[in-house]
Formats: sequence, C-alpha cells, structure tokens
Amino acid sequence: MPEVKEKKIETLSDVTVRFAGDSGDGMQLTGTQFSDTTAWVGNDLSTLPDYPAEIRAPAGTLYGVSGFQLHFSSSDVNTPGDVPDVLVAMNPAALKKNLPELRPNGTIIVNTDSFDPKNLKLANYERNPLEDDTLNGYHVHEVPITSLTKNALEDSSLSLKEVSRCKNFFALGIMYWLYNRPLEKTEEWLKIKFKNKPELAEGNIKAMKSGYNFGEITEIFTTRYKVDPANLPKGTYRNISGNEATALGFLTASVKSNLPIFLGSYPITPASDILQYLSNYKNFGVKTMQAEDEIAGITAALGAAFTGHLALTSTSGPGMALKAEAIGLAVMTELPIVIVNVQRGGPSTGLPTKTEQADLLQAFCGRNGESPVCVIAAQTPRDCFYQAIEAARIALKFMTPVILLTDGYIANGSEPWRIPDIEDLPDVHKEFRTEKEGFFPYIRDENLARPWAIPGTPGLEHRIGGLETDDITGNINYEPDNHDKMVRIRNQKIQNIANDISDLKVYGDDSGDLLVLGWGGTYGTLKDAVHLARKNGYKVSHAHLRHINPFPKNTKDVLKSYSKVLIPEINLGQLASLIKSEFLIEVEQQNLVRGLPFKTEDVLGKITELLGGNNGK
Amino acid sequence: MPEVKEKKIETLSDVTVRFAGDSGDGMQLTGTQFSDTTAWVGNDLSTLPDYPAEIRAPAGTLYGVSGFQLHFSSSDVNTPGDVPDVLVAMNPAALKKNLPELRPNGTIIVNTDSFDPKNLKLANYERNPLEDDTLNGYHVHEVPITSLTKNALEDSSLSLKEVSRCKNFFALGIMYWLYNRPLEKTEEWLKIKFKNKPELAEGNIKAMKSGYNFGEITEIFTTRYKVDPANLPKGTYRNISGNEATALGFLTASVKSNLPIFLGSYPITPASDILQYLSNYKNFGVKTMQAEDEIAGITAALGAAFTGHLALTSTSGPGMALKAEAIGLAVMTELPIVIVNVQRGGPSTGLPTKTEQADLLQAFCGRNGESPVCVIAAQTPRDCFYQAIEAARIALKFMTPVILLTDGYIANGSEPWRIPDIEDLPDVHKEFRTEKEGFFPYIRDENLARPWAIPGTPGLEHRIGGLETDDITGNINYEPDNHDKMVRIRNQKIQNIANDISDLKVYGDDSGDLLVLGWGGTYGTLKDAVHLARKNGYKVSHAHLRHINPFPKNTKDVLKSYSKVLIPEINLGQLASLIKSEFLIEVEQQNLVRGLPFKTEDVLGKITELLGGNNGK
Amino acid sequence: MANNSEVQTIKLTAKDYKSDQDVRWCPGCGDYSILAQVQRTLPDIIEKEKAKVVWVSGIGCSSRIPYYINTYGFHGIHGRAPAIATGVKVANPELDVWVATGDGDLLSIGGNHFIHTCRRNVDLKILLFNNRIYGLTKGQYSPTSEKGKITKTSPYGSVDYPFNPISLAIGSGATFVARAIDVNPKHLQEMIKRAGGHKGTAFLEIYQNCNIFNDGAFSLLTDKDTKDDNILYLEHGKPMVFGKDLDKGIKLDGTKPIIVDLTTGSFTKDDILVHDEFSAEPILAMILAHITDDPAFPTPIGVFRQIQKETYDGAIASQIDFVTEKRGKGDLKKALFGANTWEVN
Amino acid sequence: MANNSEVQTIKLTAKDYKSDQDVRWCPGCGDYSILAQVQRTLPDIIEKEKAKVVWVSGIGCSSRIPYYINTYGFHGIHGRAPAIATGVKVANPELDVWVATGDGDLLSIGGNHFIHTCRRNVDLKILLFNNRIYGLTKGQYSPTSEKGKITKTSPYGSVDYPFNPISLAIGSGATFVARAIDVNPKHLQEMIKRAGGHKGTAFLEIYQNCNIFNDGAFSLLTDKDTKDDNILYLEHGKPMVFGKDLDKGIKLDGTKPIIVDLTTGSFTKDDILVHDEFSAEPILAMILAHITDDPAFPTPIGVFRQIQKETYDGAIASQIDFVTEKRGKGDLKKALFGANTWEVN
Ligand SMILES: Cc1ncc(C[n+]2csc(CCOP(=O)(O)OP(=O)(O)O)c2C)c(N)n1
Ligand SMILES: Cc1ncc(C[n+]2csc(CCOP(=O)(O)OP(=O)(O)O)c2C)c(N)n1
Ligand code: SF4
Ligand code: SF4
Ligand SMILES: [Mg+2]
Ligand SMILES: [Mg+2]
Repeated sequence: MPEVKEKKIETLSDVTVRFAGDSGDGMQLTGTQFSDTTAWVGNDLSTLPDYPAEIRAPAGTLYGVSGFQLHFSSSDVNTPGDVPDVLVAMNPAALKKNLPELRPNGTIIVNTDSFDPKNLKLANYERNPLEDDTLNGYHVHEVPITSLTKNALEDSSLSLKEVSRCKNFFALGIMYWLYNRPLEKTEEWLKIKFKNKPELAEGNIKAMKSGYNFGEITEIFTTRYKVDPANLPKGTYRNISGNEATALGFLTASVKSNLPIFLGSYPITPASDILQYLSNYKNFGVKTMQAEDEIAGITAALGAAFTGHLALTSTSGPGMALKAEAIGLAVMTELPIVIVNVQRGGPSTGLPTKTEQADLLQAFCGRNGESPVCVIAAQTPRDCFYQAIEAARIALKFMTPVILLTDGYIANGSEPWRIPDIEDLPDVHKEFRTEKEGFFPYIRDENLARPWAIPGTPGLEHRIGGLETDDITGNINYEPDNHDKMVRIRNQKIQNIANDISDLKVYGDDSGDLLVLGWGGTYGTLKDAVHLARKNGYKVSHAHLRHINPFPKNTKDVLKSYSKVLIPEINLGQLASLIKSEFLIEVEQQNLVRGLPFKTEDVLGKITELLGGNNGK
Repeated sequence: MPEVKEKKIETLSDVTVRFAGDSGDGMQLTGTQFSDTTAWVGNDLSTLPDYPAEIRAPAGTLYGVSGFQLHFSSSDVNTPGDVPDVLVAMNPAALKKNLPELRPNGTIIVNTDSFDPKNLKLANYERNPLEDDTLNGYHVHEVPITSLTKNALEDSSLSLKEVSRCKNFFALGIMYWLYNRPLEKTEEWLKIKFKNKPELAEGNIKAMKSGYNFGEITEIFTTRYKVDPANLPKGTYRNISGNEATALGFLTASVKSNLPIFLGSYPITPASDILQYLSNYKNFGVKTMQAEDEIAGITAALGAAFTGHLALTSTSGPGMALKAEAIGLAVMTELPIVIVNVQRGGPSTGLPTKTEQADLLQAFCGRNGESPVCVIAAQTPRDCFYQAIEAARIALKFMTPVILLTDGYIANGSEPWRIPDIEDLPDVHKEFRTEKEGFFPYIRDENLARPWAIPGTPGLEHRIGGLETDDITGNINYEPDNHDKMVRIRNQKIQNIANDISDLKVYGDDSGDLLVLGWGGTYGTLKDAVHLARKNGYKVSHAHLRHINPFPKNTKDVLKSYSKVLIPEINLGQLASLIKSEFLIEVEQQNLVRGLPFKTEDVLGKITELLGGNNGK
Repeated sequence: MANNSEVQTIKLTAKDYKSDQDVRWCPGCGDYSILAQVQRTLPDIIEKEKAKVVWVSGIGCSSRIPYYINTYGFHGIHGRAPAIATGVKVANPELDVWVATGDGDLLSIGGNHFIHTCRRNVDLKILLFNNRIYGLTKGQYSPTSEKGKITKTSPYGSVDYPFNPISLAIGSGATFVARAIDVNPKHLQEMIKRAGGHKGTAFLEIYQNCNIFNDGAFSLLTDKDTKDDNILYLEHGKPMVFGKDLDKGIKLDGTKPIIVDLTTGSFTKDDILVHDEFSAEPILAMILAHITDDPAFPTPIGVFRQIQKETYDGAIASQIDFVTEKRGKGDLKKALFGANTWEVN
Repeated sequence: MANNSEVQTIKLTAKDYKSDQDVRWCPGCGDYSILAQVQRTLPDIIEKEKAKVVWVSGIGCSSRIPYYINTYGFHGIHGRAPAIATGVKVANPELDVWVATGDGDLLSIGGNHFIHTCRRNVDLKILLFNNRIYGLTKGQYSPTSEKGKITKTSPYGSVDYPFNPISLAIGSGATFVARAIDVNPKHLQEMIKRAGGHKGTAFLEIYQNCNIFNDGAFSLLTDKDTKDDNILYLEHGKPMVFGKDLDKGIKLDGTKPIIVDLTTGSFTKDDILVHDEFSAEPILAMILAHITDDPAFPTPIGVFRQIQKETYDGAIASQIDFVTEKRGKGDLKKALFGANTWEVN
C-alpha cells in the first residue's frame, strides 16, 4: 500500500463541473448523484443536462456525447455556470466536444483507457490529444478509469459488461473525494435502486469507493476543495426540474381548486415530461389523454373545461402552431384552459433538443382575428411550479385561456427547491354557477368573467360555440355593433388581469443608467450579469417579466426610470418589439439565437459595452 | 292608354343604389345586371354584395335578406358608397333591414304586394310601415311589382311560380328607366342564359320592358336621372371581383413563368371562390386539389413546390391558423409558395360572411420560432390581380413563402377593370437549377435565394426538411453558430425583398398635418375621405401599404413628413402596433371592428376631429 | 341562452328538447326531419335528466343542430367534434354525449378524430348527416360524393373516389355501426334509440337530402317506385330479403354475396343469409358495407354491427379508481416532497 | 447535400442509393435492415433513373430514412408525409414517390392523410415502420401498442385499443395492402418490390423492432422457436398452411376462419382456404387482417390484397389532357377577358 500523503484543502466559493461521456456511460446519472449529494451538504446549485439529439447514437461518436453540468456554491446560484472549471471526460469524443467550453486553466479528468485508436478516430482526433499539445494550459489528470474499475471489481460476480458499466461511479468517487463530499447519499440510493440486484448495488458502491480512495491515495491529486454550505432559507429541500415543477404546480392548483385535472396532450420534445409526470398522479383523479395529435389534445381539453375540469394541454413550438385554431375557440367560448409551450429551437422542426425564446409573438397573436389571451412565462426550474399555479388561477378566475411559456433550458435544468407549505400558496378557485335566477352564459362578473355552468347542472342548459356570441345571452349574433363590443370586451377582460397580478420587481436601484429587462429562462444569467456589473460599479438594474400579456401595471414606470433599457433574448427581439410598440421607447437588444442559454459573460459584456468601459462613470 | 307626360331629366354625378329582397328574389343577379349595363355606358363603379349567413333562410325573414349595393359615377369611384341614395325593397324584411342605412331624404321603391300580414310579421313589423310614419322624410314609390309582373306576363306559357320569379326584372326595368340606361345588354344576357328555355328569356325581358314602360308612363316618377360617362382610360373593360382577380393573377403568373399551378386548398368562406375559379382552367395545366383539410392543402402544395410547380394555397382565418406549422416548414425548406388568406371576421369561426383585417399579426408571426415570411396585401378587387402576380413573383425570386392578404369585402366586391396587356405585366420567372458543378441545395444567389433543383434532375439529388439546415450543404446541423447564422440569413432574405419593390406612394402632398396610413381593403374609403378632407382644405395625405413585410424602404421617410399619422383599421390596431414597434412613432388609431367596411364619413369624421373643426388652419 | 325550467319530475316530451332559437336550415332540408326525430327520441332514451345531455358538433349545416336542442351544447370548430366530445365524456362519464356532424366535418377534416374515437371506443353517439356535399360552404363535393361529380370545385367531375363510411368505421374498430335515412322517421327513431342505448362509440350514418346543392342524392332509396327494390332492412336473426314482395334475398357464395330470386323455386328463405348484428368479427358487417357501393345490390339500412367492449372513458375512470384504491387518495404534500429531500436548518 | 454523380448508363447497385450522411439510429435498431433492403431493392425497381425517385417522410426515427438514401428526399413535418407526397406525385406523375413513416407518424397524427391517400388511390408507396412505440420521443405508447402497455405516458397501462393498420387501410379503400418483417430480408425485399410495382396506393406494414423502447415486440414472429407456428405466409393461389411442417391450415366456416390440423386425417390440403390477392371485394383480406389480433391464429405476412383502379394523380393528368383536347390549350388573353367586356374609347 502506498504511503498516504496529507493533501492540501482549498476553499472555493463557486465551482462548475461538467461530466461528459458517451450516451451509454451514465453521465446523467452521475451528474444527478453529484447534485443530490451537493444539495444535501447545503450548497446552492443549478444543473443543466445536455442530451444528444439521437436516441442512442453509436458509441464513441461526437454526436453521441452526453453531458451534465452543475454549478454549486456557498452563495446564491442562478445559473448552471457559463464555463466549467472541471471537466470529467470519459472518452475522446467527450473531450473533443467539451474542451472548447472549459475555462482556460481548468481541470480535466480523463479516462485514458478509452483513448484507443478506434475511439480517437470516432472523435475525429488525428492524434491522441493526451500526447500532443492539445491540453497545454489545463490541469490534466489522466486516470485509467476503466481498468481501475475492473481491478476493483475483480472478485465480483458481475459480468465484464456490467463491471465496465460501473466506471462512472469510479469517476463519481474521484469527484466526491476532490470536492470533499460524503458517499452515503449515493450509497443509499444505489441500494434502493438495485434492491432486486444487490450485486449491482455493491459493484457500483465498490467502484465509487475505489474512486474515492484513488483520489486519497495516489499522487495525481495534490489538492482537494471545499465549498461551504450556502446560507439558504430554512426548510425541506428537493431538487426539481422545470417540467416536474410545472406538473406539480398544476397538481397543486387541482388540489387547491378541488377541480380534477384533464390534460390532453401529444408527446413532443421537450414537453413530453409534463404528460409523463402527470400520468403518475391517477390517485389525485388526474385524467391524462395521450391524444392522436395536438389538435385533439387541446380540443378534448376544451371539452373537459366545458365540463368543469381544470383543463390543460402541453406542447412545444410545432405543436403550439397546430393548436392555434383551437386557442381561438377557447377565446370565443371563454373557457378556462392553460396551454403550456415548452419552447425549443425553431422555426419548423428546428432544433428539437435545444432551447429558445422565439415563440413569444406566436403566443401573443398566432391566431386569426382579435384573439387575446393571457401570456405568462416562468423564469427558473422551480418558478415553473409557481407559474403553473398562477396560470391556472388566472384561467379560472377570468375564464380565459392562459399560455404558459417555459423553455427547454429550464424544463430540463434543475435546482434545489425549498418545498413550500401548501397553505402559503395562492388561492386557486372558482365556483360553478348553479343558480338559475338571472343566469345567462355570457353575463359577466366585475372582472368581465362569464359564469361557468357545467353540463349536468339542471336548468342551466345552454350552448356555446365559435361563432360570434351575443353579449349576455350567448346566442349567435352577427350584428356589427355586438361584434365590435365583444371584440373589445374580450380584450378588456385580458387587460383586467393587470389589476390582479403583482408589480414588476427590480433587482438593484430603482433608477439608473441601464435596466436589463428579460423574460423567461434567461433570468439567472441576467441576474448574475447585473450583479457582477453592479459590483463593478455600474448603475444597472434587472427586471424580469413573468406576466407578458398583460404587462404589470408599473412596467412603464420602471422602464422610464433608466436612461437605457437592454433586452437580451434568445430570439431576434420579440419582447423588444412588444415593448417598443406598447411604450414607444428605444431599447437596446442583445440577441443570440444559438439554441443555448445565454452566458453571464455575454450579458456582462453587453452591459459594459453600453455603459462604457469606465464603469459607467 | 294614359297620356304620356314629358318627364324631367336631372344630371347627377354620383349615385349609390341598393337592391334588397329575399334570398330567393334574385337580388344578386339584378344588381349584377345593373352594374354591367352601368359599366357599359361608361360610368365608373364599385359593388358590394351582402349575402345572408344562411344558405337559404326561410322566405321573408330578416336574416334571409340579400342585398347588392352599387355606387356609380361620372368620376372616379373608390368604394361601393357609404349610404344608398336609392333602395329597392322587394319585401318588408328588406325594408326593415336596410332602411337605417338609407340616406335621409333618399328614395325607396317598394314592392307593395309583399306587404301582407305574414311578411310584415316575419319582418317584425307590428304595423305596416307603408301606412304609418316610418317612411316620413323619404321619397317613397309604392309599386305593386308582383301583380304588375303577373299582368304583363298574362299571356305567357310560364307557370305562376316562374312568372313571379320575373319580378326582379320588372324592378330592374324601373331602375333602368329611372337612370336612363339601355336594356339591350341585359336582353342579350338573358337570351344567352336561357338559350335552352327561350320562354323564360322572353318572360324576363317582357317583365323588364314593362318595368321600364311603367316608369315612362305612370305618374309616380316625375324625374329621371342621368349620370354621364366617367373619364376612364381607354381600353377594354370588364367587371371583376377580388377573388376572381386573385385567381386570374395566379393564372397570369403561371403563364408568364411557364410553371403550372398547383393549388392545394380546402373550401372555406369567403375564400372558396379562388379554388372554384382555378378549377376551371384545366386547359392551362392548372392542378387543383380539394384537400381533406387545410394542412393537407398546404403540405401537398409544398410537395408540388419541391417538384417545380407554382404552388398555391388559399384559405380564410381559421384555415390560416391550421396552416401555421406548415408555413414554418416552407420557411425552413425555403420553397416558393403563396398562401392567400381572404380575411373574415374572427376570432375562431367568428363571422364567416363578414369582412375584417384582423389576421395581419397572425401573418407576421403566427408560427413557432423566428419564422419570417413576406406579407403583402391587396387593396381593391382589381388590385388582387396585381398582388397575386406580385406574390408569385417574390415567392419564386426569393424562394420564400409569401402571404397574400385580401378580405371578404374586396374578395366579393367588384369593380370595372381595364384589362391589361399581358406584355405590360411584370416578369415572373425562375430558372430551375440543372448545373451540377458547384451545386449545393443551400448555396445562395445575390438575393440570398437558394437554387431550385427539382426531382427528376439527374445529379442534383438532395434532401430537404424541417430540421435546422447547414448553411450551403443543407445537411442537418444542430451547431449553435450555424443556427444563429441561418436564423439571420432567413430574416435578411425577407428584408432583401425591400430592394425589389416599389416605394410607398402618397396621394396628396408630400408633407403636411396628417398622413392617413392604411393597408388592404380600406383603400377606397381612405382615399375618398382624404380627397374630401383635402377639398375642405385640410393638409392631409393618404398612403396605403401593399408590402407589409418588409415595408417599402421609404416608409419611414413618408411617415416622418407629417405632423400626425392616423391608421384606420378593421381590427384593434395591428398595423399600428407594427408601425409603432418598427419606427417608434406615435400614431392615432381608428378601429371599428364591425364586420363591415369603413364608411368614408367615419374616416372623414376622424380626420376632422384630429385636425380641428377649422379645416386645420 | 339558458333555459331555466325546473327539474322535471314527469317524463319529458319532444317539446322539452326544443330550444328558443329559430331553426335556420333551408326549407325542405333533410336536417329538419333528423332534428325532429332526435327531439322525439331523446325523452325515451334519457328519461328525466335533460341536464345530463350534451350535444357537440363541428361546423356545417348539420353542425348547427345543438343550437336547436335545449340541452347543453358545444358548437366546436370544423372536424373536431369527436375530440371535444371525448373530453366532455372523459371528464364526466355520467353525461350522455352526442356528436352531430356532416360528411365533410367528420370524414374530411375530421377523419382522424373519427377513426381514433372508434379505435378507443369512447362512449359517444355519432350522428353523421351524410348529404354527400358540403352544404354550408355552398356546394363543393365531399369525401362521400361519387367520383365524377360535377360541383363548383369539380367543374369537370371530381377525381376522388368516395369513402364508404361504414367500411371506414368498421376498419377503425367501431363497436356500433348503423345506417338510417332522413325521410324514414320511424326507422330513424329506432336507430337513434339503438345508438343511444349502446355503450361505446355508436356510429349512425344518416342519409340526408340537401335539396339545395345535392337534391335527390338518395332518391333511389326514398322514391316510392324504387325504394323497395333498393333498400335491404337489416334485422338481427332475420334472413336478408328485400323487394316489394320480399321476393329477393342475399346469399353467400364463399365470402361473396349474391342476389337470388325467391320466386323461381330454386331458392327458399333457408338459403338466405341471416343477419347477425352481434358477430364478434366484423366480416359480415364488411360484406354488407361493401354491397352499398355495388349498384346491383340494395342498400342495407339498420344495424350492421354491435359488440361490447370496455369504453375509453370507462377505462380511464376504472384506472383512477384502481390506483386510488391501491395507493390511497393522493397526498399533495407527499407528491411535492417526492423521493429525495434534505433539510436546511 | 447533392450527389453529383453522372447519369448512369449501367445498372445501379445498392451503393448508388447510399447517401454521404452517417446513419444515426440506435445500434441494433430494425430500421437498419429496412434501409438495407430498400437500398438493395431500388436498383431492381427503378432501373436507371435514380433522379426520378423521391422519398418523403414525416417525423420519427423511421422518418429519418430519406437522409440516408441518395435520391431526392423531403423530410416533412409530423404526420404530413402522405399529403406532401401527394403534391409531389400529382405535380410530376413520372416520379417514383415513396413514403417512409412510423406508427405514430402515419396512424396517430397522420391518420387522416393516410386514409384519404388510400381513398384517392394516389400512386404512392407507403412503408410503415411499425415498432408499436414512439421511438424518437423516447418511448410513449403508440396507436399500435397493445392495450395495457406500460410506457412513460401510461405508467398504469394504456387504456387505448390499438388500430389494426391492415384493417384500417382496407376500410379506407387501399388497393395494395401487405405486411413484412424487418429481420426477414428476402421476404421484405420481395414486398418492397411488389409495392414498388403497384400502380396506386401501396401500403406495406413492416414490423420493426425498437430495441431500446419496445424490444421484442415481434419476438414471437422472429424467434427461431416460435416463428414457424406464428407466421402464415400468404401466397396467391396457394392454400393457407403454416407450422414448421406445414401441418396446420386455415379453413373457413361461413365467414369465420378456423385452424385445422392436417395431421389427423380429417382434413386435407383441399379443405384449406386458398389465398386470392386479387379478389375485387376486400372480404378475404379483412378476414386475414383480423386474425392478426387473435392470439390463437398465426400472423399473416405477404400481400393481403391488390386491385387495380385509376390513380388520383393519373385522373388529374387525364382530366387536364381531356379538357385541353376539348377546349384547346388555355389562352390567357381570353381568360382575362372573360365573358363580358366593354370598350372605353
Ligand atoms: C378550419 C375550417 N375549414 C373550413 C371551414 C369551412 N367549412 C365550414 S362547413 C364545411 C363543410 C360542410 O360540409 P359538411 O360537413 O358535409 O356539412 P353540411 O353543411 O353538408 O351539413 C366547410 C368546408 C371552416 N369553417 N373551418
Ligand atoms: C407536430 C409535432 N408533434 C409532435 C412531435 C414529436 N414527435 C416526433 S416523432 C413522434 C412520434 C414518433 O413515433 P413514430 O412515428 O412511431 O416513429 P418512430 O420514432 O417510432 O420510428 C412525435 C410524437 C413533432 N415532431 N411534431
Ligand atoms: S344547404 Fe343543404 S344541407 Fe344545408 S341547410 Fe340547405 S338544404 Fe340543408
Ligand atoms: S429509439 Fe427505437 S426505433 Fe428509434 S432508432 Fe432507437 S431502436 Fe430504432
Ligand atoms: Mg355534407
Ligand atoms: Mg414507432
């Protein structure tokens, strides 16, 4: 046994690591375990998986690389990190694909066993990068992870293939050692996961421990790191992805409103998860219908809305386009329904596995006629939970379709979430109309919402439909004045929502040189960028819109309080055009349409550019 | 025989008449005949049919009234007239429905025979309006048209039912006498129309002549009117409706470009005509496919575009919503296709037989992703011809989908059209790529258009699709930089169209107090209103956008030359929002969403309001 | 507009199912008869609970019917009625859900929802008003128009073969398939009742005359002189005979149907094919579906097929019950907590 | 990317139909075999004019195939391949147009275009890669998944009955209907050739293993031990016998198929149903379609049905020729003038 040297321990405040390997290498799992343990020891964190577009790309290819990035810190974390500090590369393709994004001077842990001629060729490496100057300037730790795993599991009853599948846990073990994390959470998890195959649990645990010991014992690593717990609010936490949060938000709205969910949906990346998660909650009375297409999904949901359910439909861009006509029907019939669009790269089929923010204008006006709907957007994975509740709340209260926009980035990304007390959550509720006296299907309350009288209610029999309806009676009415009136009523009803939502909040000072205005999944990045810029002395603030139609009432005031407004978006300027048209103010834009989340440094760069290099002074 | 008194002849410059009766009374036919003869004697004119929403509403009901309005003049006519000067009312319902719109002091010719208790009741008249003061203040001519027709045809071999069906020609005869029009055109037409039933032709002719003589002989009419020929450019004229003009425009583009038409379409009011007209031109090689739905219509057309046809699809609002996803595919595959949306009242099924301008924003951004298309709008029935050609020209030259917006008003309305020389029409053409050397499916010409290499061309085999494509090679490409680049290229290509279109023209002075800016079917009304306002001394001009995406290059300059800009639209301000967002200027809006065209007096009123009562001085 | 009538304690009549809206079809339209038979039949099918009846439709002349029936109604968008109705029925399986639709609405734009409804066996009663034309849009050919039909969009004759709607319904797994004729009120009433009584997707094709755009499309089956020779009334357990004097019959030669003359003495009623509505396999129904297209054969009217299997809405409800029983009623707190939590103190 | 090869004067080979793109299905996927058989067969079907071949697809793993075949290709949007392909074929009936699609693409979102294509008899060759699962979206049940299937969207078992795709195709009027299996290359090649040779809509269902999300869905038909007892090879004019020793056969009892044992002596080959691909009526095909769903019966593989009738694209072309002949080639000036003009001087 080699002599164990005492290793240096360095304290860091903030680390970004990326696990990368072949799709078959279990990188998502490894990443998730590292996250769970990291959360458990009290760091704040944010994660971002990066799957290949192919289901199972051939092993070793560049397009088969699967990655998982994780940013953790002893203070607030808002993004999964711009650039990794550490890269775990399980094969040459993983190295090739991820190296360009690694921080200069960053750390690389490579599995040298996989750097054979075949894999090098699959990764388009002409020469072995471990042997030329490719990795100059990085801290490279070459570890024969596969063979070490095999050695460690020599005595196990597992097959060679099974043994080789344990190598990601060896890598995880190294990382646990490096960042000083306990093994027990993962150990527990493996025991439960493989409770029917204890030898697999054991094998993986052994591999992990061997990796840990490898860090401890060998000379390769001279330093290990400590990241202190973050100062998070007290409470019970879990990790949550955006899609899961959306599903749970709806479930909560269903329980709170005492209305069973009807979700009519057709699978589509990256929205399928919502259908998948909600399918599990049958014992909450949740009805999920995997429809024949997106149109059937939403129209069935409208049927259920008519019948008194909490009606939902979930999709992504191309599916959203297909729902356009039916959203118009929802507008005309004034039925409550939430339409979730988990945005992905477009146009058309586009980039199904990439993120984008380019469906905002579609949400606004992607239908025939004057067809106003409420549009809201979630800004982080956990915020999806609250915005799902908010969408349901508004839909029911105002008897209107609500479009909830999320995106591939926050839908698949995850972060720790302090599980709220159910009682503290907003009230979601709506009474059915049962009183016959004075009932008309299009009579309105103070918000302009019409009554909800559901089939089965004696004496309230009535008909609704897509033709223009008579104010109050709801009969078909083709009269010019009635139409003009109804067009304005439908519009006013949506505007009235502004009376019922919270003000736009500003991070930073109430006025200044620049306001960075965003919406949706760029929240964390913009917040970090503004935070850094402020640290550098810039007079810049950040505001992020959750309600986009209507805008919060104070939006104009907020905008007017800054000399300049910058709107960074992952599109060509869709919010910018709405803001310009609504408030007639000049705005600066930053538009990167790369299928990727913004980087903090991109936005910081733009802020610096706009305010001048001299810290805005 | 009674003594024939010499009747007074008064010269008028401008008359609006409306024929109204039961759907079964043949009012559309009567109106069309009056128009044809009126055009033939050299007046300028414009017409507007007004059908009931029901196919055949029960006789005598209010919702069964069918109307046809016609405005003719010895000078330029731009609209079918705000308010009729003369109303021909064949039954009580027709009177009831149309009276509110008649000019005070206007003339009414009623068929007294139909004012029996049953018809009065169907029209919701409690008392006979001919017998109370309902018609005070109008010039009422009571004519027992039905019985007079019967008398006139006493000796004919026609059945009683057939005789009674001739009564509209009696009414037409009266109107011909009143406005001093010859009978021969209609006589000719009847002979051809009923060439297999000469007794019907004869009966109708006799009825018409009797009506004419009735005017001449009886004392009821003391004055007849003369409207001198307008000073129209020399040439051969015909009447044309907007939908017919659209169809002929495409036919012309097909002949000029030597590309057969493929129209994939699904019937929908008010767009079905285009499919119907084009189905007749089989001997031009026109292929029409009545598809199973709107999606099949456009996707089949895209298949035909790929295969080298002039690809078209036609629809109205709800159908447009259904085509959204496929338009995105057209954007991504960069195939030439023209999508015609004959706008109708919305949202949803809305007001199928009424006009509206509320699909402009849908045309702009009713799809997922950054999905730019060219948008153009026709402004009068005959302009549909030129814009159909323009749409085809741009689609082919720039390899892009083009959305052509018309509306129910100009689609069904008609006006005289000086038939152009085919040689004078714009060049529409596009070469197929056949050269193998240097071919790539996404290589681009100076306009950024990609080559059109159609199946069957040896050596140019390639694949296209809805996933993001590699710049130049057209292979699938998920890379961030490529995506950002392609998003911008697709956008720039549409912007490049601005280099290829004519400037925005101004009617009136190049600068002034107010610019009235419009688009689409409001053209005639805005022009008339501005004309009248200018006559009254206001410094107001009119500009009308045909190209909306991109705007003509001089749009900004035009807008900035006036102190104020007024944008009247039959929606809640859709062009206004585009103008505000694009040019950051304040605009005044006028929005009447009544399913009806604007009236000149509405717009004139708004101009006066904006510029003050003192003629803007 | 709502009808504020009291909950009925006595049996309803046709009048109770009349709404206050003017019926706006063309005079003479076959839709009137269908509406009347529906209103007459509903009181027998749904005895007292008018409020539990929902009519869903798409767009078309036929699809206006919900406005005229004083129950809950949803006039949807073109082609989507089966999907909307599925949502209604799944949301509340207690309701009686009817779909009124046209040949364009159900079989052209709505074809997909139709076949998926049949496949899933959603408990809906679908009444297809088949006039073989697009009525509301003023006379274009439909997917049930005969090939070669001259209409506004096919001035030289359509080039499309028509669907055989019964065949399509069978091909997609429908559990109840029947046909009736607008002007045959008694039989139509019976078919509406049968459809209403079926548990599962009931597809009833009703031949309907559009006297404006396709007048006489079914005159062979409705004219006094021709109808007896051209209609084959299907009755379970009865031999398939037809003709004014019931002197002709259908016999099977292998799987091929042939017409035999019962007057020559060569064949007796015993040779004649006996109708079996309840056959597990849809083969007989398919044979009958296809003789419709053969001008040599009479057109079968009546129930082609009726089988029982679990409904979609029923299965969803049972699954919820089953899971709830097994796992207990859902606990939101547990759901929010999920599998993996930690404490920050 | 274009392939700039010269027009071939010698017979092409499978290699000529390989594009330069990496094939990106999961290792072990049944799609590889289908692609290989297509590439092997195309040179026989289309002898020299590779440029006249067009592959159209929707979205799904299966729908990626056009990228791998070096002809013209159009990777459309989900479900719309039959409509896009109809446009291609009508625009140029000289082209050989193939549709590659999945069970979700063709039968879920694309169901309507599929049945209308069959109805119209558009001259398209439709290859359905039926893996009974949504592959590309990672494993949700499809409209051909068996009821009760547990998938990501049906954790307690799906409540949908599956379509019988052959029955649906027959019900909607398809003129060529056949079935093959991915791992049966010779038979698959033959079926591709037969489909390629058919004039009209050719529907070929190919059972395809998705080894990631629905592995072994067809193992009864592909495992050495079980396949002989579970596959019935259809051959025109041949009796329907099956089993390792061809010792079992199908016999009709009325319209009901039954399995008989040929070893007991009670039945001989003469009692056995003889396959007739070309029967005008689809009854036999329907019987065969439905035994697929019955576990007691073997699964028929081969051509269920092939009949000839005018194609949609052909009819459109003929109508154009006919009208052009009758009225002369269109004269634009005349068209612009219309029926009624006047002069202004
Ligand atoms: C999305 C959409 N497309 C097209 C239309 C136009 N449209 C309304 S009804 C109809 C067809 C009517 O035919 P059918 O369903 O047979 O009903 P019928 O009027 O004959 O009873 C069409 C094409 C529409 N309203 N919406
Ligand atoms: C409009 C639209 N809806 C949904 C999707 C998502 N989607 C892509 S492929 C697919 C189904 C794939 O299943 P299948 O057709 O059976 O093909 P396979 O992958 O199994 O070969 C779905 C739902 C999409 N791309 N577009
Ligand atoms: S158009 Fe035909 S189907 Fe429609 S109401 Fe009139 S007669 Fe009936
Ligand atoms: S997911 Fe299934 S169908 Fe798709 S490529 Fe992989 S194995 Fe094939
Ligand atoms: Mg119809
Ligand atoms: Mg599949």
